[in-house]
Amino acid sequence: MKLQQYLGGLENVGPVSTEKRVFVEEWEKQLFGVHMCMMGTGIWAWPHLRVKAEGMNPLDYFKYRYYIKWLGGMCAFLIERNYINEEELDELTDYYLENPDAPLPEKGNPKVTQAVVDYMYTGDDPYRDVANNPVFKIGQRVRVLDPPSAVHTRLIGYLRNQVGVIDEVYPKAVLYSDSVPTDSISVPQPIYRVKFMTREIWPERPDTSDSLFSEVFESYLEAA
Amino acid sequence: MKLQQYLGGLENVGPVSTEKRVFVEEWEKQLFGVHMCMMGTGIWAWPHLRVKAEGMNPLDYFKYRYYIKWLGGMCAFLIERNYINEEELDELTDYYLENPDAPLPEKGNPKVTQAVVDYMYTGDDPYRDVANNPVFKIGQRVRVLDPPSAVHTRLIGYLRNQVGVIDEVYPKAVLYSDSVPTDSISVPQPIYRVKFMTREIWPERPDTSDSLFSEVFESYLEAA
Amino acid sequence: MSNKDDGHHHHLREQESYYAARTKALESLFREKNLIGQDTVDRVIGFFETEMGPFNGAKVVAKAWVDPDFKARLLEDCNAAIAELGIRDGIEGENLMAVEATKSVHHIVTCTLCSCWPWPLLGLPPYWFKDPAFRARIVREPREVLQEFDVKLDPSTKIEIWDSSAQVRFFVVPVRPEGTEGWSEEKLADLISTEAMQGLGLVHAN
Amino acid sequence: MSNKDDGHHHHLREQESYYAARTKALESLFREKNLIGQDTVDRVIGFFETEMGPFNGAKVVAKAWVDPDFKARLLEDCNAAIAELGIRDGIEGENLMAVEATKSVHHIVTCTLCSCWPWPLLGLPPYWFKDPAFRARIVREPREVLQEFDVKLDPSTKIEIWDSSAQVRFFVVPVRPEGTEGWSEEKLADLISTEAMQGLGLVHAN
Repeated sequence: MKLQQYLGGLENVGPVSTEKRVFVEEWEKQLFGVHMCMMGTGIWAWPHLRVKAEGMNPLDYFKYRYYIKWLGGMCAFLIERNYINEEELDELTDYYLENPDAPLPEKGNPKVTQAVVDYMYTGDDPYRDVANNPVFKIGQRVRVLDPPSAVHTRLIGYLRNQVGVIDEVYPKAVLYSDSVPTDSISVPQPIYRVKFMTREIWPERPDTSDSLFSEVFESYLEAA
Repeated sequence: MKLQQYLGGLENVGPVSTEKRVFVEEWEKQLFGVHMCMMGTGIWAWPHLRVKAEGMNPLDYFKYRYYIKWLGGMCAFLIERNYINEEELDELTDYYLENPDAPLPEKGNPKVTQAVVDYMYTGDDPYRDVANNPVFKIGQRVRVLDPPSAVHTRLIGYLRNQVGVIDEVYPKAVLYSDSVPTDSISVPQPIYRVKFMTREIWPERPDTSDSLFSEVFESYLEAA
Repeated sequence: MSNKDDGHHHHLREQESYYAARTKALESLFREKNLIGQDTVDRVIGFFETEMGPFNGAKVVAKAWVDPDFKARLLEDCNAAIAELGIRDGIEGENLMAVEATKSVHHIVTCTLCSCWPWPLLGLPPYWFKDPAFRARIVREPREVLQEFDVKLDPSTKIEIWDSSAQVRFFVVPVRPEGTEGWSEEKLADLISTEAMQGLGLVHAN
Repeated sequence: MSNKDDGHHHHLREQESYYAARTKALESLFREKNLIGQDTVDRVIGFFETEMGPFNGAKVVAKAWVDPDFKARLLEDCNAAIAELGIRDGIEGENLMAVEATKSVHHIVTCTLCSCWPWPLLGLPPYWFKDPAFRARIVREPREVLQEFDVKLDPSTKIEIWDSSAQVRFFVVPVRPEGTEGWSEEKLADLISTEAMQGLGLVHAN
């Protein structure tokens, strides 16, 4: 069990953060800018970052602030893929630690900025124009499967083995990503919005009529 | 989900400890002695300590050394049950912090020591002399149930929803404990040794013929 | 105790200097390798300050409050409706869906697997949304978490939670507060927080 | 960096002083309230140094190695067999069960829910047995964990894991090492570690 895949419903984790800022340190903005550049130029995509996050030590996952985890994940990815090498990164880090006001090199690719902005306005269309023959229909009861632990999943841990009702069948086939190892979603397939009653997921909680909606890939479902 | 009830199989937790000592600080021996005294005089029993451990913040559970957790659990229990009060404990703690060599009071109940030693040689017999009509028999396939989260359980998280084979039916009815809230084991019932194949529990792991045995209370099982 | 705390803060500051230097080293290498432009980082940050931010969501909500036909179109096809207001969608908003809170149903959005969030309408997610403790607790004990956000719901209000995991980014049209009859869309928009548009806040007339 | 480490160790030592003082305060209150005797703590610690300890388990294993009939009785009824050797059972050993390792089957004992351990035969559990990382990993990746304990198994050896959760406390009779033919029970017992009697070690003739 990878804890990050089972985060929802974990008990006794203490008070939540109510920090309303997006960035709490200046360097986080710069890091986010570099990340967005990587997204916009195709160096990586969300699934790569998620794989890194799910592969972390779960205690570190809780311990480190969001962008600190990003920094670790981005550097590890770039080193693995040989975009940069660790020695040059370490050396330059030491240099900027000792010379925090030293300027960045006045170099770079001026075409990247517009490409990144264009990308931000375009995004990624997950739909694939292939036959979509959904197995389930609105109103049908479905059970969420409990497949083996995978490097990366989009199956929410607390929904495993739960029964819900199809609330919506999305119109086109969706490809999650075929550039990372997943359990079963790296082929285009229908997705569904499924409605669950929270009292069925957590029967030990005070009884309510509260419900929970989530989109689920077809390969994670069976008829109930 | 209480993580401490799902510890087995948790991934990416880093290297294991290979510390072979029982106590790594002198105070741990003293604490253990007080704990044993509490056990031997009926102030508490294992289930009380386990309830405290399962109710901890899971990050603290990983963070703190074993006897540090015991210290917290023991003090909290004794304060809740009015054996001691927090103020006197805090005051005395400050006193011994400032006077680490100050002696303990030369008081106490001389009868306790022998009672504790007798208890250590007797232990607790979990068997109850009530009718034991086991539902399952050796060789039968059983599925482990997936009951709601409880304050305290003896159901191993990674065995939920798994199918195994009855390897042994224990001869007498067992009472776990009726002094703490559990899911379903606070009434005397049969227990079984169940054999599981680890490749079925963790199919993503390299295939082996390894197996895993565990004793399971009858109320956690159904026929498979 | 204060010594300990100072040591702790000193240690934290040291770590922050390290992260800052490492980030600077990273961008520096990107520049050396022609992987980034000199103005890319500034442009990205500026983009979320002026083009994609919670001001978009607030504008949409205010419009929905004053124009029932627009609200109907918004709930039917969120991407098309916001385009009417000149708001472009894009990354993390390719498939937006608006859900309307009422006095009897309160909507809460979360993403327990990562941090899916409707960027075109709300900009980048704040820290609370990404907090593991928030994500762990919000789906199981939403009322307790709402209290920590100082949100008081009537006990009879039903909660619907939207846990994003595939393609859709959810967005909440909160309940219009009483006492705002006849207000302009601009004045209404000023009342609306990011939190209210994900169900972790309510809107109050100041 | 060395400054940081010193600060860290200093902080740790401070915490240990606190724990020590609090423990002392606890026993002090117990004495004041007549809940404990003055010699209780010493007697308890002495008990696990002289009466219940791994020396018992080693004696049992050595006997089982040299006496096949005894071994058969041990595997059949552990509590009765150890009584033959004058070893008393008791707390955390009310229901002992011995399992025999062979060249083709290696046994490992764990307790993923807490730290169940056969006290009468092994005394108190060492830190590794109680480590959450050990308990998390041993059931799913036993071969990797064995490597961290420097235990090398033949890849064809089957592993059987015993995860205590109800009443029985498991105890492993490890494989007798080659080259010990004719050794006395005392000499054999000296070879046997606590770890070997729970499957996290093998026995080697020195």
